[in-house]
Amino acid sequence: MTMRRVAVVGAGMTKFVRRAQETGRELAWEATSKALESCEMSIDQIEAVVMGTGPDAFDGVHMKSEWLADGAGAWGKPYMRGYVGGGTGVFSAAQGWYHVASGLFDTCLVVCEEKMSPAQPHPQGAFLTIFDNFIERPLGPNLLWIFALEMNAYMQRYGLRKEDIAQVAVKNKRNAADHPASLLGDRNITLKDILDSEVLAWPVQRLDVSPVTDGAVAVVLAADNVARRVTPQPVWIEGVGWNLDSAYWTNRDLSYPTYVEEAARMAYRMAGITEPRQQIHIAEPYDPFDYKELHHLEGLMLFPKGKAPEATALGITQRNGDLPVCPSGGLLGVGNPIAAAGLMKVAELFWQLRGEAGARQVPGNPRRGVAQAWGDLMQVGTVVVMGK
Amino acid sequence: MMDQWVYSTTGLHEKDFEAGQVLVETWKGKAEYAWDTGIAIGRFLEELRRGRLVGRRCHSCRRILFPPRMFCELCFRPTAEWVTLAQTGTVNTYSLVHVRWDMVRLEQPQVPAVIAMDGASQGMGILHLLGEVAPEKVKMGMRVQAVWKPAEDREGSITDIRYFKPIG
Amino acid sequence: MNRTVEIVGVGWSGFRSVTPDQSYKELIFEAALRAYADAGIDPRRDVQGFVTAAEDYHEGTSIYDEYTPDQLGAAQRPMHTIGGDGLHALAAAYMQIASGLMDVVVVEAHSKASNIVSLPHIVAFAEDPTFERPLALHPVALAGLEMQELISLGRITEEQCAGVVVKNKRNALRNPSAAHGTVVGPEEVLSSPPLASPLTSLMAAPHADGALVFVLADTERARTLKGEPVRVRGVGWATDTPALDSRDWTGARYARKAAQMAYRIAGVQTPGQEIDFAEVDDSFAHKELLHLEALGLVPSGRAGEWTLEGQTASSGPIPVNVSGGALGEGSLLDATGLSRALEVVLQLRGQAGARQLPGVTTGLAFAWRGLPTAVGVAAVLSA
Amino acid sequence: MTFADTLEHPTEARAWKGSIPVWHRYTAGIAGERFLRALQEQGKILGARCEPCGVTYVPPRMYCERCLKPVPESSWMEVGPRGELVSFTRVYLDLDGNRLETPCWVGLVRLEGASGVLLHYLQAPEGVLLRSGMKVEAVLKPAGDRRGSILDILHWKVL
Repeated sequence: MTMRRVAVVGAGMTKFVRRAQETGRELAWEATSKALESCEMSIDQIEAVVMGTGPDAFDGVHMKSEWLADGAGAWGKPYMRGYVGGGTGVFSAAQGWYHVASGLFDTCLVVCEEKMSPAQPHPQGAFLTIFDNFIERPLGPNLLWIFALEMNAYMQRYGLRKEDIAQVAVKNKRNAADHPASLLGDRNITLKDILDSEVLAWPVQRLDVSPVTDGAVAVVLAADNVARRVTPQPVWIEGVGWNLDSAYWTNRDLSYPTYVEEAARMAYRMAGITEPRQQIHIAEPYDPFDYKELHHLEGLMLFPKGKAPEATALGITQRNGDLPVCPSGGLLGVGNPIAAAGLMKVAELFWQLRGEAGARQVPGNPRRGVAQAWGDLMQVGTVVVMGK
Repeated sequence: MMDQWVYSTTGLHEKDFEAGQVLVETWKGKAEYAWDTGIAIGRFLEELRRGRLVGRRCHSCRRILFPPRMFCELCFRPTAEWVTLAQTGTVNTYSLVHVRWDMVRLEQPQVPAVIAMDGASQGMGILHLLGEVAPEKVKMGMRVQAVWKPAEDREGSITDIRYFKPIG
Repeated sequence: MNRTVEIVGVGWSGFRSVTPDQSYKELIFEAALRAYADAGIDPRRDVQGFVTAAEDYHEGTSIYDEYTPDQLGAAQRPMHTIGGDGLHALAAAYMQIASGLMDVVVVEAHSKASNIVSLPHIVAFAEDPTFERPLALHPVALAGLEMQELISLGRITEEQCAGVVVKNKRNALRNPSAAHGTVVGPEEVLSSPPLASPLTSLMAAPHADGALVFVLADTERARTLKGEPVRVRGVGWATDTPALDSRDWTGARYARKAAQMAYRIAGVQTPGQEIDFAEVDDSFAHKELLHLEALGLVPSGRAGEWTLEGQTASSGPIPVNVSGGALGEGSLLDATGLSRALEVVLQLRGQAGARQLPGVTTGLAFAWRGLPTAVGVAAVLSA
Repeated sequence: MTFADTLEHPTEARAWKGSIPVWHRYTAGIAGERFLRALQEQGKILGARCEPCGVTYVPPRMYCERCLKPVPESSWMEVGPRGELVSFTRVYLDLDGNRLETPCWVGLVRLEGASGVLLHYLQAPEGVLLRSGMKVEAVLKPAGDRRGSILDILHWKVL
């Protein structure tokens, strides 16, 4: 059957900061009001709201989406929270898509918020309890462990060196210098800076990692008929995909994200993409750690397995390269307020495809992009394909 | 241009908090649980107390699943029987961890690893720590064996295995 | 172009005050196995999507989404969690099917409430950290305030609330799945230990453990399955505001809005006449009365009288919570709404055993998200 | 029974204990900070009014939840300290679920000038039957003891 066409018609965000004075509700409002303003819509014209937000242990509010509701413009409206860990931000756009595509709504506001700074004594404490409560938590694991274990498996499988990977951090932190919301953009950072940074959990070093961040992002979705009235430049959601692998992560091959590939296949099938490398002009893969961008580019089938580092070294993924990757600056540069960071990627595609990305604008009139996020225990892939 | 759709959010520094420049409330409420271990994990923990590692066999795909579960997630049917595994395995991947979760540096690096156990189906690993090995000597594919706490100290916990050490 | 959506299979396990014999995964697997057998499907082959409703602090796990797939047969499949009630998850599945993206979607929700040692702390943790939580009140205070205000306005009486408890706990005796059915008189309800005046302990639903799994399919696909389909004619969900200061304390705006949406989609114009029976949130006895009026099933201000007159009894013209409701079954945390919907499905299929209502064709399930929220979800189901 | 092997005796059942071991530090936010500073420094309770929607929020907000427009700081005004008791309850449990030795009264109060209600402790004099509509007043801590918290209000006092 033919599915209803759904477009992104507006986007807004907060500045990404290490510690916001704003409450989570206020952050949600700041992003929401900017998104509505960007497409000159009022909250009365919004029929439903989707909230994406990560672990309640960050903001420090149980059922935190309920608490965030008024800031997200959900007063008196249908309002629903989707949750797939770090994959939530991009998933929320997919969830907004199915709200509108179902025919129940003509418009849907998608808001993602994360305020990590309330968690004490360190926001990483929120990650202590992501592990299996019976047989992993007693070992005292922390978040770095699983990234380091996965990164090492990836490096080992393809014989990669740290410098092959660290160049991603350099690229993204430099790209982010042009992003007005960025927390960590740095035009002058070098490969040496990354490689000389403190070793946290080999092979992970401090500058391989995205920072703890507070922030929010919102986008406005509309059905075909409404979208064309709102803006002459709707950006269509052409494909959505998501996929969750087994929780038994220690039973899986960590060197390749099969769940990302499955999610991408779902989204590409819907978007009619058969040759991703040819048909996609910008990629915003999830980059909370530098190796993750490479891993995900391979999962998205934009480069063969183990070949994304080489493509990066050749400059293909630079903003002016053949396939610009994370022109926004990504999580490594703009910042990583978990769910909001994912939706930031969707917003970036919206701005890039409309030619509104300013100093970050990718040359050559890009027509289609893919945003992707990852989450849980090396487990979930979420993918949105957008085109004009 | 998109710049106008970025809200100029107010960023604070830690020193703003220390200097009392900003009002805060704190909450140290309890989030305490007592989770039912159930059938599979209950038995797994009990066997650890006895110094044994056990998995579950799926009669449909013939895999021996480890850690054990009462269902096969791929076949979606109950698993059929208990299988005692060897005490040895192979390091699938590892890390040398220098910081605690709150970024405080450790005196000695920890070496977490995913260890695929002998006697379970291929790739059926668990998370544990390596010990009695110099960090620079750790390698992928290294053969290791479980080092147990003394029987009288074991309490039916994954920490009844102190760590895995290289074989030989 | 919208497709219609059916519930083609249901399965559940537990509904006991404790379930020490099974882990949450095992409890869920059991419910799933039953639901798939009921629908006659293989989850690995026939299902395109899975949705779980869960909250991290109910599980004691950050990013609980991680642990959702295996016991449902959902590994390496499109699956996601909803931070909401099981009926929110049902609405999400409904949309995924209606959009044309998927034909068969599985919904799961569960409760291991018994495993939460510090539940009042967790509920308080949902309150505003600056303006509400510093008072360090047991959250039941909010229910007491709401009940008192309704009494002050002359909308309900304590005796009417006791009537709800008597009815629902008695109904639960005919529901073999209910954990908290009993025979109790109104005086015992009124004189049971107070929680937050005028609310007494028997007026608050106790908790239970349990898991529920529903299989949903588009109508065309449902025809090819062996199960007895129940049509999801409408779903509606709504949020009022998290703020205590500006919410509608006496009109349950969340219930009114959710019902309006569900009725609009279902084409229900006179709910009082078109809906044969209802399963309505009764986490606190007065909530059943408040909700019945907000849902348009009972004229405004009459729910208490109707209850005492027996109009909402199993034998009355608009039976409410024939299952026993949360007061009789036990509150299942995020799964509470699905347990309301389960009863509607069983009644519409004629599978409700000793409590089967004669000749029912349309039922309403309504869930409230619990303290301290003002959030509701409704579903209109028809045979 | 679903599984081939099950527990056979209650002694085989086991519960594994754990917690989520983080605590939290919350800012009051842009509007909350201003509200609490006024309470702390001037002993005033402020509200913020969205004129188009006709709603006065107490505590104030940056935004109106109905129209989602900013609530201008120029609309902030003093409300209370007197108000009307809208609802009340006596709470018998503490946060651990144990019975309080001295059950505690709380009240929802609509302060003069506010649209909605504010939750706080209620000082209920012995022998006075509480009812909705009673006049109450906010009692604040002495100026030197206030720290910029909602607890700078001690309680509602029935007049």
